[in-house]
Amino acid sequence: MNRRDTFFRQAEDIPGTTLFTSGKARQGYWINQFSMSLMKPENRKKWRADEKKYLEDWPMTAEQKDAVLARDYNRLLELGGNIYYLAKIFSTDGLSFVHAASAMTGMSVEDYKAMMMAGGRPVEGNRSIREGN
Amino acid sequence: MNRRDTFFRQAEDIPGTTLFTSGKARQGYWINQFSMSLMKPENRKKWRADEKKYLEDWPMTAEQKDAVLARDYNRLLELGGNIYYLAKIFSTDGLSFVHAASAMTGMSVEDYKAMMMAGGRPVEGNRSIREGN
Amino acid sequence: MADLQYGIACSHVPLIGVGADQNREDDPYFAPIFAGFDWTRQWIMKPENRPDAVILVFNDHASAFSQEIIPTFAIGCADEFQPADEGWGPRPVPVVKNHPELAWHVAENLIMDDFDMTIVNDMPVDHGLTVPLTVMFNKPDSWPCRVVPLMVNVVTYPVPSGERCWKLGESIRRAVDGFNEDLNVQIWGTGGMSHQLQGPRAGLINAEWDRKFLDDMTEDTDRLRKIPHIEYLRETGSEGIEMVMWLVMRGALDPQVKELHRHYHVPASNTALGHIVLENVQ
Amino acid sequence: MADLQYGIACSHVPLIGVGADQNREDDPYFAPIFAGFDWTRQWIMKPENRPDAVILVFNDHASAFSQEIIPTFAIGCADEFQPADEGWGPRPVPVVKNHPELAWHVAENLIMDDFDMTIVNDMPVDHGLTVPLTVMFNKPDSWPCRVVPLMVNVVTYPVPSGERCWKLGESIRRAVDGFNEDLNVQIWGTGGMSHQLQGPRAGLINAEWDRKFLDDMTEDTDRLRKIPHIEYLRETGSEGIEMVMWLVMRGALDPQVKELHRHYHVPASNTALGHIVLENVQ
Ligand SMILES: [Fe+3]
Ligand SMILES: [Fe+3]
Repeated sequence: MNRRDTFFRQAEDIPGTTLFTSGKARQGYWINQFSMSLMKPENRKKWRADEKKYLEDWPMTAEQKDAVLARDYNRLLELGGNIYYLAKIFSTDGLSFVHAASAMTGMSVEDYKAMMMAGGRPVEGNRSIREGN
Repeated sequence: MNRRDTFFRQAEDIPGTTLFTSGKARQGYWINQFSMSLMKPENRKKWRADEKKYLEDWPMTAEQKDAVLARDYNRLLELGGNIYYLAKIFSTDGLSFVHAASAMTGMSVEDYKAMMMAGGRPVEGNRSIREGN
Repeated sequence: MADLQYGIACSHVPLIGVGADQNREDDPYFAPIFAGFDWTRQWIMKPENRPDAVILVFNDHASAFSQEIIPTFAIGCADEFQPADEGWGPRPVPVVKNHPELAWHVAENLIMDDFDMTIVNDMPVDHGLTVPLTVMFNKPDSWPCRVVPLMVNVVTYPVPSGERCWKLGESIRRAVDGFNEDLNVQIWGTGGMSHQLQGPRAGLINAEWDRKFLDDMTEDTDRLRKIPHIEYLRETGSEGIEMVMWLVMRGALDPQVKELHRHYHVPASNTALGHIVLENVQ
Repeated sequence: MADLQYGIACSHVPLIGVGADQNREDDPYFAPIFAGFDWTRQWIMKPENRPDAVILVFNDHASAFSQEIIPTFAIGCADEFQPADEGWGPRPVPVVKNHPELAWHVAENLIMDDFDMTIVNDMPVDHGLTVPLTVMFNKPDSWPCRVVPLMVNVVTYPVPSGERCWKLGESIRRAVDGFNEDLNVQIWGTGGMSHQLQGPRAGLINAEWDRKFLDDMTEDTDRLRKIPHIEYLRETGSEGIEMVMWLVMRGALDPQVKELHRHYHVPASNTALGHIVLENVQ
């Protein structure tokens, strides 16, 4: 197996982590382009006025659009969204990375913040699915 | 002298030739950006309707604007224009690279074409100002 | 596995596109230009030669890339690319369909091989890419193969060295050889040969130099890959530098290659038209 | 001649920018974050330390670059760069003034040294670049030095290897050493340290690994430059990969360096904040 395949195989073994590879980049191209459109104030205004209508202009799958409307960030990562792009969505919602991160971990914002104040999620047990370490 | 300086020094020794270096790129930034704007049909239309007015929107020097209006391509090369960008101007005029090249060499289009049909400008005598070869 | 046996080089003079688009192939001016592609047009459509995908090395001529952003090497990874409007409307040629899996595979391997590629998904393609397709494939309703566009900056200095371009070709070859799909891949290098489009020295042609360059594609590649920029500029005109893109093509082939076909004609517009078809010697 | 004696690294967490922009430096949450920069803020404004220009290595977070174009390494050559609107309006910080002569000089030398740079003239700069300026310089009306932005792709895979980043740093240093102007140049590497912003593993912090990374900036750079991507991802979270940008900085310094100052604090938002100031040992 070549370096590229080896690396991508190893990366898949990391729990709770989605690498933004070519496959994801192709699948999520329009999720990410849509997300970036929210960097312009005039687009944020249109988006806030009618989210569904705003999405009509973007060639995303129904599944991708639903995940955007539901702010289901884990699903969006699976469908090709990248977190720095998706950040434009939750920023437009007035939410921070801490809010989005809590949601993706399934924790309440308070619990997540407490975990961070206590030193963050430990690496022990979070390195490898296969090795369970 | 380092490789970069040596190369740029040598290039200056080639007769009748302007290398599109960083200095030129900085100086001619807006000549080239203006030229590229003519790739859009709607801009070509505006440009044809009133060239001077069209140029008002571009932060070019008076000298650069005059050279554009005069289609003085040798002057534009000196002022930072690059020939592939400038091509958008003469293409919009409906002229070809052969027309622009003739103009820059100071030859009539017919003489220039005849030179090309006869095998082009010989390299002999056109290599180096210093060496005269 | 993917297989790369053939490399093709050719000039990409805009006027050749005009000649084809206006059906003037039989005009006395154009006839000797197109005649030299007859062999290739026949050869390339034979089932055993027809590429499934071409890695097409070209340069953008201030069409997709303005001075806002100037990549040294960019590889197109989108599904398709539209012909650019270069000032008189887009050429009436088919849209260019990529092989995005191959493109991404090559891009990934190049980056892991220390080539600092720019990945590009939105890129109108100008005559640098479409004229080579026209001279090889004539006027089909759709191009008969997928095309992976690989753009090299030869406009804003400094441009990459011949040696760097050669090594890029070698790395492309390793990537193609490792692509896990039965695919007949060709690599094309475009641009050149001697020409100068700017200033009082415009119209420069150096047929002797060009012919030696064509010869040494088979006979002395060590010389070719070491040609310094200043030699291209002095000897072949300021736009002759485009020949570094031929070196990407040549670097992707085996050390030993056979010349299957050659065409050299002056003038095509301001340019010495060169064309060569090379095959790996097993 | 230009002189490069100091390298600085620091995280570029957006929340730190928010804290500064809202004057919340004394809040219990922010106080320990900013405290670690007091030393550097004093040190850097002393006449003998103040840089004339900083080569600021950062990554864009989907602000200037969309999926349309993804350069591996881009160097900003324009006269100035505007703070980006990342979704809540641009940060209220001064425009970033480049040193375009130095930027072009470095770009030219890098390309001639086989780095396939993308030159960029239009690039809004996001927190990756502006937060480091804030933590070092606080809130001046204009930044007290010129800034050459050097952007590294760490978002779309594959990203450049640590070793490639190190070598980029070495090449930057050679270019700066050859710049013919009396100029006090610093290089900054930004991003990191351990953090993951995505998925169920978000919030990962590995203080032990981070501290060893800080130690080995002076003690074992051979180890650092060989850390494979998979180790950053596993041990430091998916966004810990930003630490390859510290290696560009470190590669530009002498083999032997002295640690002048260090700051490490958890958390800043989702991130382990790291900061180090290094000086060449003559
Ligand atoms: Fe060309
Ligand atoms: Fe970051």
